Amino acid sequence: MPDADPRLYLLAGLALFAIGFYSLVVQTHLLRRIMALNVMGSGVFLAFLALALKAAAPMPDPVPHAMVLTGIVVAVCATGLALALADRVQALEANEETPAPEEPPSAETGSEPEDAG
Amino acid sequence: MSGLILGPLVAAALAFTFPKRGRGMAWAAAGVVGIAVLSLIRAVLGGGVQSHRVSGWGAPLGIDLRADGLAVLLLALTALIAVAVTGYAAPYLRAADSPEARHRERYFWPLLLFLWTALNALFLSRDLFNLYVALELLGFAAVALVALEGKGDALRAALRYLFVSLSASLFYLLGVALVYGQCATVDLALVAERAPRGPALTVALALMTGGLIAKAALFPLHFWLPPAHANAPAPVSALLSALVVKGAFYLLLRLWFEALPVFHTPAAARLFGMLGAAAILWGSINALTQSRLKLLIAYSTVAQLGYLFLVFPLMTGRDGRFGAWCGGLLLLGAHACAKTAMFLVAGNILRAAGHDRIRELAGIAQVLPVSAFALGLAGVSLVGLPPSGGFAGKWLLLSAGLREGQWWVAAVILVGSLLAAAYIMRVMTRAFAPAVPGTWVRPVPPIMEGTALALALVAVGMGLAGSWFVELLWLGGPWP
Amino acid sequence: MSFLDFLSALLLVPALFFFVAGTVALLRFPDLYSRLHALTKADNVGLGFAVLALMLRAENGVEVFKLALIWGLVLAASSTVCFLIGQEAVRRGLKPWTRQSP
Amino acid sequence: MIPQLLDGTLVLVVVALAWRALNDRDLFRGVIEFIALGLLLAMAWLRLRAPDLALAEAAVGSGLTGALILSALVRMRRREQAAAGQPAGVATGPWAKDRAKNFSRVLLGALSVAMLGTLAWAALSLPAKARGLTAEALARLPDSGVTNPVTAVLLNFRAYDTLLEIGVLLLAIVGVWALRRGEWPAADLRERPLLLSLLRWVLPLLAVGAGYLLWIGASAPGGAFQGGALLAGALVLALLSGLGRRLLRRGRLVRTGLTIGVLVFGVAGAVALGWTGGLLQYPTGQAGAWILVIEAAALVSIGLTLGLLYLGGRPGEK
Repeated sequence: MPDADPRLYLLAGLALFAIGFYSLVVQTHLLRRIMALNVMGSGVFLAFLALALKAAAPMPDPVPHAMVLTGIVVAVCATGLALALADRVQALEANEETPAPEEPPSAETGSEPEDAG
Repeated sequence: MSGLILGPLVAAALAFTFPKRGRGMAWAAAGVVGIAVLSLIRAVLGGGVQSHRVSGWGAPLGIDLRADGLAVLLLALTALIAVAVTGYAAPYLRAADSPEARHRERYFWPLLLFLWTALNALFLSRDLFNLYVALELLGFAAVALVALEGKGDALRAALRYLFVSLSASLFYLLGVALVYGQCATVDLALVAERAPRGPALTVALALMTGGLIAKAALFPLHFWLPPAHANAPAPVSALLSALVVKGAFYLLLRLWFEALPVFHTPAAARLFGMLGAAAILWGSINALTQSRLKLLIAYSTVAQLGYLFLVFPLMTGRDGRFGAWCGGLLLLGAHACAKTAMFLVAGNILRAAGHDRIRELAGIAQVLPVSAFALGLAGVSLVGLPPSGGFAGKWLLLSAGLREGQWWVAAVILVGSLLAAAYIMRVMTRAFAPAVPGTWVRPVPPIMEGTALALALVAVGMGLAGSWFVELLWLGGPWP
Repeated sequence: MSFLDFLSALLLVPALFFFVAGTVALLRFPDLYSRLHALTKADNVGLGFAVLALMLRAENGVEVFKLALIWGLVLAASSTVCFLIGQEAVRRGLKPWTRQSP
Repeated sequence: MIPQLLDGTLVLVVVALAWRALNDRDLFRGVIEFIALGLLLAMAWLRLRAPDLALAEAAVGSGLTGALILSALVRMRRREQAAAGQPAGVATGPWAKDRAKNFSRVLLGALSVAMLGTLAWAALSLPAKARGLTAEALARLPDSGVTNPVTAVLLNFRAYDTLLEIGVLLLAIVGVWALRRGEWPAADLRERPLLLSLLRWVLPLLAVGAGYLLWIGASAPGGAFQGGALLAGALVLALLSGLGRRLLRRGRLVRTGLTIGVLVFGVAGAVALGWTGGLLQYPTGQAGAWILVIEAAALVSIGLTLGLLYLGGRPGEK
């Protein structure tokens, strides 16, 4: 199978970036916004790899490949951190609206059994 | 140079593995970094710009590190402030022996060390992609430190900060992709050699600049800064205002004056200047109307960041070039020290009074004389009274503006200084009012007052060391 | 085209048929249980044919082994997941569809 | 003709799915579409001749990220229901409070389209045949200690990036642990005999697979990240089924596992500095061995970090 046209994937990457940015600003649900950041990131990665394919003699440029691998790992770290933070914020807002909190705030920061180790 | 990265990074990992040794690890890292910075300063002053090829390959395939005057200055500033914060944070975090306090202390040290690693990596790297990784390291550490406060406002501010920081990084990264597509390298110096003016690099620079402006909180993308800086724990606020936003500004300097100087046109420079002027006015006016001390200080940061961007319009000509560069960076250093001192004082006041409402600050000068003195000295530098570093920096900017015939810069600096004097006086008049009995509850350990005073003294004394700055900044700067 | 290539292409026809059947069933079947049935049975048979077709084109024995391993893992995983989903559905009291139900 | 058709369809579906995933009224469906998007992106990476990334994307970008978001969704839904019928207020983010919605939507839509146009204009102006660094990388490949160019870039030419990246991974877990306590999925294996017998087979197989990916990464697609992702998958399975509980009670052991990547990488960098005078500059002829040691330590840390991210907080029983 012949190589893909890099420009097609380049444009798709830019489209993902724009869609992600729009949704990040417009959407209000925290999960949607976190997914939007991921889509923006995927757009950048598509652009990187499409550019790598342009230098495809005899093989695609490995340097952007390594960069994107780094980027994917950074993105999943960002997602994990953002989800933990979003979860705390949402728990806070849920508790503010109900008189009986689901878990007392002190439980969040209680001592841990692993402390002994 | 390597010790600057490996020292704090390994210390961060160890501080996480052995939570009870966190503070010790921070001091160990401070020792390693201190020695490394001092020897680097000696090497640069003696032998000029130092560079290092990581893994031995060299650009474009490998990553280069480079320490010129600017980088060394910021590394030294970072070390100074990080050491002060380390000294301050230990008693600050031990305020109460509650589970919350233990939890906070346990995670503070590794996060602080990660922040330090990221800043050092940022100041040393010459590689646009490597800088992206350093930026993410910096952003994550900063956000996690803000969230460490654990209260609702801090968590919301941290989340907003994270969203801004992550999307800004992605804008930056897309710019890097375009640069790579055009120049087949991400090394700053090689990009400068291979950069044709054209749509690709114009848009790439716009993307990277947009992202970095958001990270540097330049007006109008400053909206995330006041809540994040005001709600973080005091030592964290100090680090964020003094160093983290400056990291993004530093990268902007590298981009505009080293990698892609061909794009530094008068129009682009004027845009930066206008945004900077707007930031000064907007930030100062907002600082005047705040009711909480930490918010006032945070808005003052928005204003003070504006001054830094005045460097861009002043660098267009030949005459004022070096003066503007030195002025901007001297101001950066003085602001970093003064602002750290102010946030640390705010932390002391919070500790002693349990709040930081400006209206009810009467009597600080009696209860915390050292802190009040530090606040006053830091204010002197922020307003720009001689002989402070703030004065020297503003003076250099002003005279560069006059030499270049850009009178509006002089006007903006004067108005900004008057407004700064107004908001500082607002706090100081309350501070020196007679104390209301019963408002001051808890004592403050002397080291927490001492570190604030020491930094305020550095900020004021920086004006006297101006020639040393100028000598250092000349090395490897953007002039032929 | 060699005989093996031809045979391999021929095997792809039933593979495609079973995948399409499985997908159509997933979209058209009335309830969870019958959809599970379609997904785990038809698709696994389709995958089996595809794996066989690829085995004929493999360059060495190791590759044949890896392909077999893939099929085995997918079979094991999908039957376990099918069981877990079905169990959870039963626990929640989901009634299987019959001709009489509305 | 057929390849173009395939590429065109793939690209169109990717873009449409991205839009749907972020703007679907039903959030749950949006998350599922997001996961599907990740799988399609893995196919796109294959079409762009990046099998290393297809592996990483399928495991990390789609699989793990999807699992993270899905479990967060379940948690948030449960809380919304507990907050008794005020889902609208709960589901909003910090900026949502007072926004002139429609006007800003149109404005931002126009802005995004303009941005897309500008980006496309800039991107299409790039030279059609890029220089890239392929030639340089291939020329240095024999000295790099491995034969897979991507691994050579990651662990030799640009090893410093990877050192910082391992730092980012550790920082992420420190940040998450500082934020909240993780929630244990309530699973009882005794009621699910089939799952238990599957895990008995699959978990060791995944661990072996991770080692295999690490080993093969020197010469073919694979490496510490792909292997780590597989290990993380195994860990998530173990956590979901409750098997990982005993391991996670040993706090210091877990923390050591999380940090060993940074420690070994950092110490290797320092030792190399003393040996050759260059940070992370491996002694001549020994690069392959150094890379293998660093990758093995990184594999453990990556697997543990990514797997524990799934827990959403620090371990510790209530």
